[in-house]
Amino acid sequence: MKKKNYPLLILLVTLLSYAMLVTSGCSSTKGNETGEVVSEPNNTLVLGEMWDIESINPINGDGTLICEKAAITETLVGASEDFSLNPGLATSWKQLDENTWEFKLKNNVTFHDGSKMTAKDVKFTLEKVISENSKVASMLKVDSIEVVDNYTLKIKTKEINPILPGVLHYPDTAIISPSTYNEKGEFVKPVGTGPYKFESFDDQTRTLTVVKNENWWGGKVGLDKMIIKGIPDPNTRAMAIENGEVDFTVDVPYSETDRIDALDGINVEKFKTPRVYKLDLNLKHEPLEDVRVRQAMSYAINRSEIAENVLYNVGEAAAGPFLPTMVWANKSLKPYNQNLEKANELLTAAGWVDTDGDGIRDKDGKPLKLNFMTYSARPGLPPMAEAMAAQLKEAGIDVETEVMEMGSIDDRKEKGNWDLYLAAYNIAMVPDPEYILTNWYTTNGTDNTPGYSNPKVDSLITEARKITDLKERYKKFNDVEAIVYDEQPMIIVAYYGCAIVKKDSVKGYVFDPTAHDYRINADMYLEK
Amino acid sequence: MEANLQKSLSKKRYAFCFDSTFAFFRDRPFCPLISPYDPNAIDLGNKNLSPSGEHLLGTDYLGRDLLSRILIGARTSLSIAFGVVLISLLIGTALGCAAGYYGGIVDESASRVIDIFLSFPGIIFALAIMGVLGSGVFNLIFALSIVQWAKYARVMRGQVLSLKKQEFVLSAVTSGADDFHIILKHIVPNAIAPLLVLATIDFGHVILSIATLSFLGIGLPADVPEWGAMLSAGKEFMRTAPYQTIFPGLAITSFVVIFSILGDGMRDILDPNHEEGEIY
Amino acid sequence: MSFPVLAVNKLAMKFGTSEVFKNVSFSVAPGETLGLFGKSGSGKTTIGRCIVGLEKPTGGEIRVKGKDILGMSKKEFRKLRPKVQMVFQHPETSLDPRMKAFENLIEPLKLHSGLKKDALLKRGEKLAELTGLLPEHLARYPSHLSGGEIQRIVLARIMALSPDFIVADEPTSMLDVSVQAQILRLMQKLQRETGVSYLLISHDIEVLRKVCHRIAYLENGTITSIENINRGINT
Amino acid sequence: MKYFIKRTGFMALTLFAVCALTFFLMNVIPGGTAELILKHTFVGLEESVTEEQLSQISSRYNLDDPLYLQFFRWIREAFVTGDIGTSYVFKKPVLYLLALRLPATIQLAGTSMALAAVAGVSLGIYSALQENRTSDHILRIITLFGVSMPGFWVALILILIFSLKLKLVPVLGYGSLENLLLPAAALSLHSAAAVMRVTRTSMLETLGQEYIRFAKAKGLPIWRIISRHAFKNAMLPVVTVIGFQMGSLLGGTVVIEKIFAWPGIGSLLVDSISARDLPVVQGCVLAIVTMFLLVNFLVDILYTRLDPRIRYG
Repeated sequence: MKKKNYPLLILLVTLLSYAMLVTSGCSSTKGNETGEVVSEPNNTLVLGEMWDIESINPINGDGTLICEKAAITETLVGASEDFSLNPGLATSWKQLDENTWEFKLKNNVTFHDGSKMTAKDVKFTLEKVISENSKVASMLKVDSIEVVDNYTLKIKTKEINPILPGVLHYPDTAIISPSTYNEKGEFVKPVGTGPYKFESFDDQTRTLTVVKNENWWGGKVGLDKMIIKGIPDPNTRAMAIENGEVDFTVDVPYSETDRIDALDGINVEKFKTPRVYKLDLNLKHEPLEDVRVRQAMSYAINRSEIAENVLYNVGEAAAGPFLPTMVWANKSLKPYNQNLEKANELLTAAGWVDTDGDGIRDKDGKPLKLNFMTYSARPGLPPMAEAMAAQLKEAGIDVETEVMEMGSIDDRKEKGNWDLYLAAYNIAMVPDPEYILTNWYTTNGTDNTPGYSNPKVDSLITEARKITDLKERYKKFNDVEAIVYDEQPMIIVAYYGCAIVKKDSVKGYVFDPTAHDYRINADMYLEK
Repeated sequence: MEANLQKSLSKKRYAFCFDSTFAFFRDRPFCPLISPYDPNAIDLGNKNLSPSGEHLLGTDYLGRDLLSRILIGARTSLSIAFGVVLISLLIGTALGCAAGYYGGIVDESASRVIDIFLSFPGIIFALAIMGVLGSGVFNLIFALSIVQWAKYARVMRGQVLSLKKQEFVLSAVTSGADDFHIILKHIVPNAIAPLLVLATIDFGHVILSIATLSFLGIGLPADVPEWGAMLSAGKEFMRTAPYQTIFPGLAITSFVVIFSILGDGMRDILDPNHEEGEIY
Repeated sequence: MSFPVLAVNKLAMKFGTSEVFKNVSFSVAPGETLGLFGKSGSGKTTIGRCIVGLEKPTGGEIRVKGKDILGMSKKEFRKLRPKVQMVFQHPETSLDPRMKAFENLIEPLKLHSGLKKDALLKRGEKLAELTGLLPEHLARYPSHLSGGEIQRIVLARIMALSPDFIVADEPTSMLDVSVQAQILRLMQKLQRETGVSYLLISHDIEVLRKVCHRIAYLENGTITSIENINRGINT
Repeated sequence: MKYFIKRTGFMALTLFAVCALTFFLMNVIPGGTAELILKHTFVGLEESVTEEQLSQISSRYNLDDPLYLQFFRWIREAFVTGDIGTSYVFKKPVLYLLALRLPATIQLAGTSMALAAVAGVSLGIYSALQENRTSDHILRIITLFGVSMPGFWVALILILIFSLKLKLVPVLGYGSLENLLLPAAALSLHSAAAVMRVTRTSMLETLGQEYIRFAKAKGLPIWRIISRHAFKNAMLPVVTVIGFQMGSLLGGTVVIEKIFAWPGIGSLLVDSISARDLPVVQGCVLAIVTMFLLVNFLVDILYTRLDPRIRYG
């Protein structure tokens, strides 16, 4: 009798044991999950970070996380709110001659491993970064680094490089102890000088835990512990903070900011970050060659409506490439206001008139039709592209939007068969205008996607490079800004915003506009 | 009596499904009746509205009428699904025919390829392909066809294997017809019925796959009115405007249901020996 | 003397290790009907199929009008093919169910004659007449025809190719007795009019005795004897 | 025995073919692999890259070699040292990453499968017993919708209801039973419906057979008939469908894991695809296909166990 039921038995037993295995597996791994945080000491902050934590190696692309968000490491050079440089781990620096810089270091800084930070460690860090991070290497242009004494360092560059101190504000150049690596030269864990020290990194859930550095040179540290979880989906971040699963996060969906702010116990603050939404125009294509068409397009776009309804005020209508709060920005520029009459005038003057009454302008029988590409990695872009297309259509310009993968966009750019490209560019990778203006507006600049070329701009920028006096230098750059504002080879649409979402119990947070996304400051603490 | 009634009822069910699909397809004369809006007209002042008399299903994050977009989304989904099913049907028929008809090494190698394509979850592979090619209608059709055709090839091969032993095929052989003539005139017309049934049911699956890929952000870009992409864009507003999540999902579900029923009906018509009640 | 229409010499067939038949030899003269008798499963059908080229024997030779068809190139064989035809046992699958009877009938004509539409129709009607088919049969789908009607269409279709030799594999075994006789008579009539030869395969000795000039007995995979029936060959 | 060897051979062949297919498809990217790796991993999407960086990356990952060479190197490494590459993004061996993520996926897929099997089989039997009564009709309509609803949609609705409105379970997290509930439910719905449908049909067929009617006529209680006679015979098609469902389940994990931020292979795959982390994509596809093949292998074995008439080879 029993034998007959035997296959059934196997099946049931397998299923049951499976279910048991699974559930027991669950309970045994319990504890690394955020819901359990209640049992942690009260002064622990759970941070919902906006990118997945891919690796924790500070010098090779993850500096932003380790330095700015986890506050494990610190840079030689700091920056204040208006992006002017101020001392970090270095107390002062000066340019000895065209290619030589001298840096003086703080003498009271210790690494998390207990050793003192000296010029030798700085040299070690910078050389390591230069060898492993070609991006930084190409910005630093370092020829050699010389340790003068324990707290003095001489850096020789290959060519004149006025932005060198600015580059040393870049998080990937943050100073690490040699004990970050083992004897074989393999990366172990980030050992820095910051207010928090590395405690653990869970490779499976990609959660980074840092604890208070009792011996921080800067004084008291607000939190005992910080648990940083990568939550790349904005919507999930919103749900997480709403459900109380994280204490601090950024960039919930822009549309949700006001609603979440209104919730009890949660507040949302909107800031501008050094990044702009910019529309590249392909100047090699017929209608866009004409400066009048470009200006007309700029007049056709309603920047404030976009900032309000697409970005939900996480961001702001923009005039030039730089935030008005930046010390070097040309503050006399104002955003183009939507002015369809003016757009009409300019387009008509350029010969684009709607002759067949289909709502689309044409010239010599050809309609004014443009393609418009963008990508989806930044949530503001696709809806912004759609809204802009609708606004341009009102001015009689037919625009077809395409949301594409980065690879296909690069491909199209290379082949030249594109008209408009909307992207969000960082404008203060390095806190100095030279980097951006050179890349964007000089003939053959690395990010000069439109193919813009103006000898006046080129010469202004070359002149400015040689000027060490900041005021004089910035003046030249202001002139550049004014020219490109007039010629609109790229339409700067809006400043990129950042929404900081935190529980009311999180106190002492200060937003740092120079940070690449946001920066955790040592003073931050939790109130019971 | 009762059986008759049931039969006519089920006929009506299929007819209804067919009509409604068709109605979705001819959006131009049909849509304006229900919704007077341009599915792409952006109205930022009226974004994220709840359903009302004016916008029956509300509006989306750019103030576009959701109903109009869902209706036009049907056309996107259906055209892509049609492309995918057609291409897989063509490839599957061709390869299945070749394998079944020629046998030997052709069959051996074709069958291996078919087995391989059937032996892993297709969506995974489509995902990988889409990730490489980037989103877009043609890429999507390509990626899904690659993972869909094998099913058809297998069914076709089976059909051909049994057909080629049938005497009317043999007598075509002895009367000197070439392979091409035999396959085209005798084999395919007689073998195609179960494939058409499969294709109809597949329509629903393909629509699901399209939506899934778009939802993951690698199928169709958010600006294309497609259900998965709409759902993906709408999930951001899940708490404030759940309609943007719920309605596109309902649209997908109902289409898949419709095609299952249609496929079932086709089976009843084309393959009367099949047992009923598989779908519902 | 001219060559026999068909000469089979030491034909053998193996499936795997099991031998279906071996050492099968016979020949058929022009205008002759040779009966092939054997029990079911004795390999008669396979012999028939080998002759029309649907299967490849594992040994021996088959000569059609003196030419060895097994050693032929595909191209040569294709030319010869219309001359050797076959009638199958099951009428219900002998015609393409998705084509009307008439389309089935004229298919070989379309393939070989290169006739224009009108001529094709005329020739088709003539063939139908020859095999005693009515116009109303021709407009129907095979599923709406009786077995006897189908076998007539099959014969008409074959006659379109004016073959020298027809293998008839149990052409009447699935038919009613009265219809059986009609078909057999038709076959005889066609033989008289065109001089075609038959290899008539059957397990029914009565049928064979009615129409054959000679009967070959297939037993245990080989031809054990060939019996002469007294009947003049009608050329 | 011969069957097992053949089967293993076929599995190896399939894996090889899948590897080759993914490898070559992954490498026909417009824009150039090196550039994409740089943009996605090292410098940021919108930043420009220099020639110097490009050549550095190309030489680091041997991207200048012809594709077939790269592929053969990959295969050789995989066989000789068991090394299937290093992630560009995580800078860790792919095998290590897979080992980290695999338990989560197995846990999710396994629970869902168990859930689907238990719920599908029991509801299927119930529905068969209630044939043509109201509860049967309701169940069948639910099934029809169950197989037709997109999994990601179900997941979102479940989150909406249970996490956001009722606040019963956390939105994200991994490890505890309450974290597992929603994803497993969302993932298993489709399979449960499919299993139920097959169970019902096959149960009805079995119940209609002579010996069951005989047993009924003898007056045996219905549950005894089912457990003793009907169940076993009805199970064959059910087991097959469970095997097939494993494929759709594993496919489903991709989107479900992504929604629930579940640290499994599926979400790793999606992330790696968008970051163009080709070695990881390759590894994930390999892992998922292997799992699927193994499960089907097991199902076949179970099949022979259930039905002694079936013998392979």
